[in-house]
Amino acid sequence: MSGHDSKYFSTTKKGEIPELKEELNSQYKDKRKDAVKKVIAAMTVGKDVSSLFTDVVNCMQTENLELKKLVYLYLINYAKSQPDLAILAVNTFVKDSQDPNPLIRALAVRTMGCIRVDKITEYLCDPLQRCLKDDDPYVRKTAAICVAKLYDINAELVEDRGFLENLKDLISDNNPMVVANAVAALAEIQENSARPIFEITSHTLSKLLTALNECTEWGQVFILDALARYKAADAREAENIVERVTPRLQHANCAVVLSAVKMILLQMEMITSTDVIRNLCKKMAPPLVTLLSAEPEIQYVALRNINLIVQKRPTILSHEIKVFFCKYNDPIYVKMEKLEIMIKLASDRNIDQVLLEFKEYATEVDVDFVRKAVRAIGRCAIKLERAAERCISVLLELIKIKVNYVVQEAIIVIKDIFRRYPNTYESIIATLCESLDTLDEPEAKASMIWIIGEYAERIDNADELLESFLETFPEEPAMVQLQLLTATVKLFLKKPTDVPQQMIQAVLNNATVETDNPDLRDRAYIYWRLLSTDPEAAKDIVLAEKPVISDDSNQLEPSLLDELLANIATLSSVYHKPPEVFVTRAKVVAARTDEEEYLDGNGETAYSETP
Amino acid sequence: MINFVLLISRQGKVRLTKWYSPYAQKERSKVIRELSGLILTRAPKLCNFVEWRGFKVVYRRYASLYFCMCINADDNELEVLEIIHHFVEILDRYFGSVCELDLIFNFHKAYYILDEILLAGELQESSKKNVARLIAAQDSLVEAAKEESNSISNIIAQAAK
Amino acid sequence: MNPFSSGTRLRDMIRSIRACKTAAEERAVVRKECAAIRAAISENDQDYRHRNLAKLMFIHMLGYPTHFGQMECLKLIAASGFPEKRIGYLGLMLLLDERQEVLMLVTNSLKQDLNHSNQYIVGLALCALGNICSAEMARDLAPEVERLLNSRDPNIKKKAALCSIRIIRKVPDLSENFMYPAASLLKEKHHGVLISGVQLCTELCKASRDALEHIRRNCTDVLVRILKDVSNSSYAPEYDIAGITDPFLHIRVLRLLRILGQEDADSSEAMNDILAQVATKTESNKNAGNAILYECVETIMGIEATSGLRVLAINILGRFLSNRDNNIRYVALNILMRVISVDTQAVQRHRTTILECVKDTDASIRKRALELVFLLVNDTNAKPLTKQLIDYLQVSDPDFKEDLTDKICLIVEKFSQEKLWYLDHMFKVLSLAGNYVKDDVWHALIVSISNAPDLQGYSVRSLYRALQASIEQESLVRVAVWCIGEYGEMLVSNIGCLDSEEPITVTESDAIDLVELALKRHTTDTTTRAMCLVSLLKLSSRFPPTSERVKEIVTHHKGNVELELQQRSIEFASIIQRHASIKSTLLERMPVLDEASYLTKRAGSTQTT
Amino acid sequence: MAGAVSALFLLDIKGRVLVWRDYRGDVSAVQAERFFTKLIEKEADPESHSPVVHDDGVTYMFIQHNNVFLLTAARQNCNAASILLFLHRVVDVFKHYFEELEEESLRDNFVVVYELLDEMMDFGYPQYTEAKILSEFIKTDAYRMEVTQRPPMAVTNAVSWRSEGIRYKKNEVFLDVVESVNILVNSNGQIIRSDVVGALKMRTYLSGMPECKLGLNDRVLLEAQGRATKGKAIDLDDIKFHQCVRLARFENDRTISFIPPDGAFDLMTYRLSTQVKPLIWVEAQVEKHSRSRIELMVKARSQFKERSTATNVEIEVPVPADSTNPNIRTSMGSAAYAPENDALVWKIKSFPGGKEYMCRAEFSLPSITAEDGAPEKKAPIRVKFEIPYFTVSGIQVRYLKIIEKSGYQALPWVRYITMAGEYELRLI
Repeated sequence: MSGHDSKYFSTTKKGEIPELKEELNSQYKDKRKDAVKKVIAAMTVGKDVSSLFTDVVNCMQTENLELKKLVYLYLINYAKSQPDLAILAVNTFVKDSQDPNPLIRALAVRTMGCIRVDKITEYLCDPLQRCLKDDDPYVRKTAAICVAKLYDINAELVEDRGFLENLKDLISDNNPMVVANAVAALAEIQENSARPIFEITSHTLSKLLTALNECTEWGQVFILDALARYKAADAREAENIVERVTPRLQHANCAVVLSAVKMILLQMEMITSTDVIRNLCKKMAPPLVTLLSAEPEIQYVALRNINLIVQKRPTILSHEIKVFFCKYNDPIYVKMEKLEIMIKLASDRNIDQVLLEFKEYATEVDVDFVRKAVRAIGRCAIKLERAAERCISVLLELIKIKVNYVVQEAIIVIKDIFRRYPNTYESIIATLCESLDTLDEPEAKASMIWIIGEYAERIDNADELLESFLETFPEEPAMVQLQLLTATVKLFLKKPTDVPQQMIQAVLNNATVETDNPDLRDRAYIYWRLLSTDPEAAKDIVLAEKPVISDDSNQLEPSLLDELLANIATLSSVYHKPPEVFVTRAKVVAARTDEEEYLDGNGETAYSETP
Repeated sequence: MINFVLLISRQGKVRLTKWYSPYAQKERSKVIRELSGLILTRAPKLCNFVEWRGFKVVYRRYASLYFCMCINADDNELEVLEIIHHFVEILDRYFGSVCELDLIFNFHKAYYILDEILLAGELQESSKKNVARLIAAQDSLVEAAKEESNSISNIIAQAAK
Repeated sequence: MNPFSSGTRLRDMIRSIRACKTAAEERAVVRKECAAIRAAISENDQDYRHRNLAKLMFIHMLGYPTHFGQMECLKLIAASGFPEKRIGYLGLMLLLDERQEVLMLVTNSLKQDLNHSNQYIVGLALCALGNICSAEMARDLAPEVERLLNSRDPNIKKKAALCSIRIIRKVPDLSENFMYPAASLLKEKHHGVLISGVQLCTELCKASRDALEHIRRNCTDVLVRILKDVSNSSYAPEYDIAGITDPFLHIRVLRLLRILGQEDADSSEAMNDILAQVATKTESNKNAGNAILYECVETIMGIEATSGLRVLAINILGRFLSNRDNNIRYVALNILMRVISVDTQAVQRHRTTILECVKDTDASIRKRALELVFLLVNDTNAKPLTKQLIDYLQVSDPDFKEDLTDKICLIVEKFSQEKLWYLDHMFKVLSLAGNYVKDDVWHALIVSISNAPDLQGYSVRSLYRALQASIEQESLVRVAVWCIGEYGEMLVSNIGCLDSEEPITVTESDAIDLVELALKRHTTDTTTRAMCLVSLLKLSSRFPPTSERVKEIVTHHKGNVELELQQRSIEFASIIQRHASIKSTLLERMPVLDEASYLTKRAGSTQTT
Repeated sequence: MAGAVSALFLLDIKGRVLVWRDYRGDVSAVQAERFFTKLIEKEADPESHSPVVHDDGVTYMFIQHNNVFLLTAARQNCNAASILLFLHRVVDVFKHYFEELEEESLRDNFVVVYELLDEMMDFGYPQYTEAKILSEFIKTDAYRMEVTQRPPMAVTNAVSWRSEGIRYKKNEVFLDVVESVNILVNSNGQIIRSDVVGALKMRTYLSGMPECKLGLNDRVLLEAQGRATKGKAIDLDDIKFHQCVRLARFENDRTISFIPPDGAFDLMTYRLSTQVKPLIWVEAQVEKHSRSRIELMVKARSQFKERSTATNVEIEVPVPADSTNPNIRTSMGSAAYAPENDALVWKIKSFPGGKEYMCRAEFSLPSITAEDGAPEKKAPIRVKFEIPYFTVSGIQVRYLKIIEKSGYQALPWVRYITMAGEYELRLI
């Protein structure tokens, strides 16, 4: 099919590989270097240049650091597909790991660890052993990480060769960067081992807290994250730790701040003094607020975490709700999270202002955001008894604008408000009924049907209203069918007159012999039997007093919340899911397949700008 | 029937769109997004057809340009490949070794050509020569008009002196 | 003086748009340009109208609003010169479509241009009309177009013919007016006119029974001759594609012949010879030839062809299917779909190949093949095919799982002669891909289990085991939970143990545990949870000692925000607590939905949808 | 708790891989590319996606800069805050190297890009992102030398941001105190939030390893030292320091002591959430006459002392996207239609305190409305300005001591300026 297409729109290069091969074997140093660059360039755009393996490896023995790096890069990419040839490189690696230049020593050990070929791994041990004790901290910090790499390839080997001990020794290294990397490596190895390997004693704790003051910002994050596993012996130790971590709240790096917050929150569990706790909460609030001035992506992570933090310690940001008001340019994902937190922080004191905000949001253009804003108003009503009335009047105002999805969203939350405050706001039912025929979303329909059934005795034409839904019973989604079933039963029990009598017959028929949904049938048969065995019992059962629903619908379970708080700043805290739910260790071959798809990844640059 | 013609670059840029069935503006961008997602990610040796919303989209890649035509389920996919190539050959002759930039800067010409090949979503002309002739004739009408207006404005300019 | 009227050249605008690195940058450039154009429009700037419209077209192509420029197209069309009209019509076709009311305003101009003395202007008008006219315009301008079908200029003729197609599509009532002129187009020599005429006839045949009869009666022979001429024609450089003269004409004539020959022995007879000739003589080493063969096979299979001709077609299909070109394989699968109703045997022969295609790396081929496999299944091959498909289900792309599951379920339902086989396979599918199974499928499974008293024990035990292993598959959870509730006692006592079955030790509280686990999982959805509650209620009746525990679990949901869960929780707690005397009556085994009548009903409803 | 990313990708605007560095071999480029192109195609606007997405066992985190996406793929529970911030730092490093990070600069410099990715991250753990120090041993082609480089001491030092042996003839420090005022006013004219974010921006040209000490009129410090604080001292809500500042020392006795990096950096930032009176107040009345014409009347008032003057004031009032024929009059400054922002932009070069100015504008609108008449986004009025020699907080640099063992004298220069940050007033 493709044969004759190539002449259109293109200028293809043919025979590139043999040309490169020739250049790689050139006698001139510069030419060889350029050739390696070209190879890497080709690799970068996804061309398969693995056939040049031997030629590239031949360029490895060089004094030129840049060239060496490129060859190493090539090796990382293709060693896996050419394991036998990769052996050719081992000698140079070993030699480089003893080079007088620490940059080259580090480079060699760093790269070797990236080549996941079993045969090479063996040769890695001796150089690694040496590098872990190198004079230069740059080499040691690289070697520390290399132990984790090796563990990932061959855990047994690492344990047999005593690398774990070496790594633990590095925790006492005099260089903070080495310490930080050793901690990261140990923490990762621990994660993948059932056996205790990296136990933090009070001794290591104090060493690490000291290193914290001196290592790079990223190293501080490793250390703080590792220390989050440490359980203080008592309140005093906890207070001590907190004292040494608190200065990190002033760090310009948001990740350091968040990890410090995590440490403090965890230690607070041990602390008994309410004064100390209050004081710590006061200290953490400003840094948390400042996170909202960071880049939007980081704000997002911060907001997901703040969501957890305020569930655990509601007072911490109780006065700061305004910082969560949405700005015009906030990305939608930030706005959505802010809304969640606004609901959590809403209180009798600030509700008026919050409602004004929600109302503003409810007239925006983004449909999802608008829906969420409407729902937020309802959730505030449920949360704050004294403000419920004001919330409802805002909802009614919004309903009057008659934007379909706003109305439906409002009805969904209003049914919850009814269940939260029975016998209080039912006067608005009439207004809701006006929108009856515009409802097309199952959840809104189900909510409205529930309202009619629940308040059948107060709605004069409840039977007519329900009847209007009955015609389409067989086509409705199960959610609506189930509500229709229950509502009709309620109507019948409340007004056992002719019309409801006929309706209940029709519904029961529809929900038993006319459907194959086993759940709907179960429900219907139980009602049917109930009504025919003991109508009085039926009243008692179906119309039983409802407990008032609470507003904890959006709170996480305490045990889960604690687990997530121990994971602050990590993905787990962003997803609000424990790590085991999403962490997978699937091992896939990473080599980029040589699909032709990538061949001219350059697209337009394939032809010249001047036609 | 061809419902629409799309020309998308490898980069996902739209180079030409022609709709023979009505699609609202918003729908159009959605269609383009959906199809570029489907088509640009397809590996090279797969077949040139994708099924989409009950239709079939026949596409053919020329260097970094994808020519796509959306047809009904019972149309002849192989023939549509020929129609695409027919179009490309005519473009190539008209521009003389056509490249993507020709289509960008002279997009209107590409449309004129397409309008001599397809009409109402059906094939209009199987002779490349005839298409070329018709386009050339119309181009020269435009040229003639231009010259005329130039000469008139010259005369006016002369007179004004 | 407007600050923006110093407009840039089209070329410069395109350059500056192309130079933008991000969407935001591009938006800014376009907005500025649009403002300048709006300014020029409001100043009624004639000199640059032409250029501004061209710019708007480019901007429109990038997806920005250009509504404010629509009237400019009309103004240009109304101008007298060809250049203005040419760009004006192009703009009209790009910026507007049949849904805009503004379009109606152009009707008059169109009418004038259709009567213009310049053939190219007539051509422009026909092109615009044919591409975007609404029903109303079609009605208004149909007489003009009809008249142009008799034009002396072939280029006008062909455009008028295609324009007529649009008119008929919009207003099928007008078909009769075009019947006679369309038929006479087939007498032309000009290929453009011929192709257009053939297409118009095809459209007419689809739109009107009368037209079909008329064309069948009067044109079959003409068409056969056209096909004969073109396929026998010697090398004609103007129309040559890969050694074939005008494959487009070939194909379009073949298609019209198919319509004419359908259910009509006489006309089929008339085209037999030429079809045989095309089928045997067309070169198949190039796409163009294959396109013709493809069309030809379809025609042969669509008409009342002789058996010899059919064999010819089936052979071509076989060659197609074994072709290495994916395009050819794809179309082969495509025709097989249509052929299967005519000649199942011919398709069955290729079953293995087709099954391989289901596993192809190409999603398009996979999808086609799967549909075909589904049509191929019969009582004899159902079992091996199902096994293969289920095996493949485990390794298939996530994107494909939904289709695949759907089809496997349909096959398993449709071809289960033994119930046990059906149940085992459904359980397997639920365990592997329960999240992709549609509601009616698991509903049907429960109907089936409830209709098989001797297999209920086996089912509930199998499902219990399956649920322990794959609690994340939603529909598996539902079916299992329902069966555990309904047949709980069979689970704990190994009632009705099959010979082939391994007995299982499950205590009453084990059963409750598992349902509770499903109820409490974070990811379980409301429907499943609601079903868990009913299941627990039933179990409290089947296993009286567990009553207290069930009450506690159920009561826990009394304040639930989900309506259904709250209502159930309140009702069920009350039943257990205060109405224990009637509990067992309420929860007796559920009446069985009669399987036979249910299946007929279901078959009926799936057919209508 | 530990976690690292598996790979880092630099992608073009359509989500296709330009350069990538595989750190762990467990996420392929094909997989990431397939997922990401789908993701950005789903929505017309890639900015609406949350920056952390999970797919098939892999978490993708990304940011966008110009026409480049920076994306990481991870299979572990890694530190999201750290990784996302790291991506921003990678942008800074690339910008330091190539002036601008964009598709073209990556293509042109892929060798250096690989080298940097290798140095900045190891096995998916962020390592080192000090651009200035990196450029001492990873050089672009133009500056490459044949001599083999060694890692600068700084890379592993406690002072990882400064190299030794820096020499200047004239030792100078420039310190700019820049305060941004953020304000949000709702459509009722109520100020619903306001705060001030300050930054001490430093440019140091100092030799050797200077020890610096900065004194501010910070109430906590002054009180601790038992000094009179009448009127002058200020409360800062939250202070963040550059990593060069000794945090423990600050925690102990509020002393800001540090060895500065060479060149420009932000020494500290702080926040003040006390309610501030909007320095420039803007009111706009918008009247829509049918679908053909729109009239705006905008009033701007400066609410600071007369002796100060705001400069480069820019007031942006949103107008419909298809406005035409602007007819604008102002009592001061100049105003123009800025179609690129769908706004009327009113600029006043110099706006003294206690003044009020007016701007009236009229636009016509086309008779044909856009097809998918989606409601237009309700943009707020936005204001930009600068007020030199003035800070809202009243912050003062009391001293900046510089001590270096060679004993040179260094000159500190301090400037104060206030400017508008996110300054939004919602329209009715």
